[in-house]
Amino acid sequence: MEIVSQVLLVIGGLFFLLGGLGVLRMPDVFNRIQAGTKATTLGAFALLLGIGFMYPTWFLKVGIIIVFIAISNPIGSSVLAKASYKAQGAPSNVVQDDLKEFLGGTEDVG
Amino acid sequence: MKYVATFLVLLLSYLGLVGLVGSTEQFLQELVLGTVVSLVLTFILANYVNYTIDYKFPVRLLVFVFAYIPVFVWALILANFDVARRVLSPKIPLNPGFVKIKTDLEGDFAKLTLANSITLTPGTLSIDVDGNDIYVHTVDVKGKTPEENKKNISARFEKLLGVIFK
Amino acid sequence: MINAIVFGLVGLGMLFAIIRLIKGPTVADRVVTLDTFNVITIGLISLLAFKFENSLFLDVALVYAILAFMETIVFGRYLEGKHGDR
Amino acid sequence: MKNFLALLAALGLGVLIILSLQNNTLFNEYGEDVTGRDSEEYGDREYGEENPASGPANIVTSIVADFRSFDTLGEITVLFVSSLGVALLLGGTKQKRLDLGFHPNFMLRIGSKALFGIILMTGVYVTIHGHLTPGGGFPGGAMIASSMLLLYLADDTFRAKIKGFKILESVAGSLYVLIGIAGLFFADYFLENFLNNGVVGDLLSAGIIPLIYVLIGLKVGSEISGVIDNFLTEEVV
Repeated sequence: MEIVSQVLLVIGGLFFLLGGLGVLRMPDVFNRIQAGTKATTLGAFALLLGIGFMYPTWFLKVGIIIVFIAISNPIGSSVLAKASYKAQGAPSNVVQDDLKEFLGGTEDVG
Repeated sequence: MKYVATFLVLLLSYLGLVGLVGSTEQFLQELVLGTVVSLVLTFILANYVNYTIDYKFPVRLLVFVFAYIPVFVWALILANFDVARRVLSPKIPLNPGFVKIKTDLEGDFAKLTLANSITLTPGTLSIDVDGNDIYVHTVDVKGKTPEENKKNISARFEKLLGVIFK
Repeated sequence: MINAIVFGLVGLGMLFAIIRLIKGPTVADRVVTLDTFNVITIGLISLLAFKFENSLFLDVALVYAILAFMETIVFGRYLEGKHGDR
Repeated sequence: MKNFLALLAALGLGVLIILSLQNNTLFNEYGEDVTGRDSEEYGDREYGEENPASGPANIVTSIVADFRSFDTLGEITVLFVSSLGVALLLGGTKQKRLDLGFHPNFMLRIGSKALFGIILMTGVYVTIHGHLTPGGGFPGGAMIASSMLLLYLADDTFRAKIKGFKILESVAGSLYVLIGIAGLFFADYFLENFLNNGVVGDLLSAGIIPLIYVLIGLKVGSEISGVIDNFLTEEVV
């Protein structure tokens, strides 16, 4: 049990590191949202599960936090993505833009 | 029926927050208090939040836990290795775009679950849902039309979610 | 030992996020990074629960998660509104 | 150069703080342990023990809601006055939701309903367990208000029944004062504890403190919700 929990903790830490690195290295906002959301969600799952395996009586509370993060993280990133699209439009290197017809084009506001 | 659903959601979140620490007597006190609080809040809130539930709910929950979650977690792990591959390669390989996906799912919570799953799977990020269209930012554009994209991105989730949320 | 490794990894992740937070050319970049940073902080608080063997830190982590989510939503809506009726 | 000096000053201050927390003779000639100087009498409470003189398992709560309960009454009065000021400036008689001109996206609209239960119950839990865990009425009330804020932000047409909040707020405030007066009758002083202290760590322990914290939570939650409502509505001209 202890081994499982420690392995999960290290995995969680690694994915948090990956999330930070992804936010730092990706070239535009949407890719940063993608890297940050995916990596930190899995990192939080692994880390919290590791804690839950170490102390089984905490499992319910850990479960509530996991459920909350699983629902809230994608919603938050979708709100941010829509807001960034409205604020600065599509980045210059997109190959296809179906969102333009839905949200309307963006004139340059600077 | 909506009162039962709201009550269950509130009571379960209260019990989850309390957790399993403490003696049996303490747990019983918490259970009584949680029931009272949830009952009061249920009558105030049931009209604001439309949770629904029906007699087939336990079956759906089982399908959700044992069929959907493994698929989802596997996709999440793959997504993270995808992110890792992109982040760690010296020149980041990108072919980004905003695409539209058609979905056949009815019901708001089904579409929400699908959109959340799309965000957490490899290379995609759902931005908005409009009727039966989901707008998605993808790192690697493969197909042109909504149907092709559906096959690439969301088909495996839709099959399962169609069973869970009728 | 295991604590040191995990704390180090999480701390490095926070450090990278902070660099982007300072560098980020636009407001949107900073808000996005803050969202990531918040989830890393939730992990850090949960790690404190692990280290001090005290489940009360998990309450703190949950409350922090909720407030961070609200902050993301408020900032997102603000960014949307800043650029008018599009 | 200026930046470098500022960085140096900040680092120096940090080193001084860290040094001052160690057991050394640099600042403290007897080399005493300065980190452990809380009041032993109230700091060392064991779970499952008979409660000492007064107060709950959480020492901060016992100070805020018992020893200095009168100050807390003043604090919630300050909050009440500020919400009254906001209502006076921005509130009107016939109000509708402010038209922001942009709409929340689908995921937020539906997801807020799924998350609302968890957020609200966390607020209630933090409020009720104020005497056992860190937290209490003020953070719990803020969580309840933030669940309301989520509904306001996620739905363009949503408005809470603000009249109910006003009633709740005044009832909670009056009950606080009534509990204080009951303390005058059953014990010796205003707001003195007149209930059984119980066992440390139980849900029903610490005398009147849970009651007071629940009232504070209700009052803070409804007041901040009222402020949010005032900011997100406008008068019909």
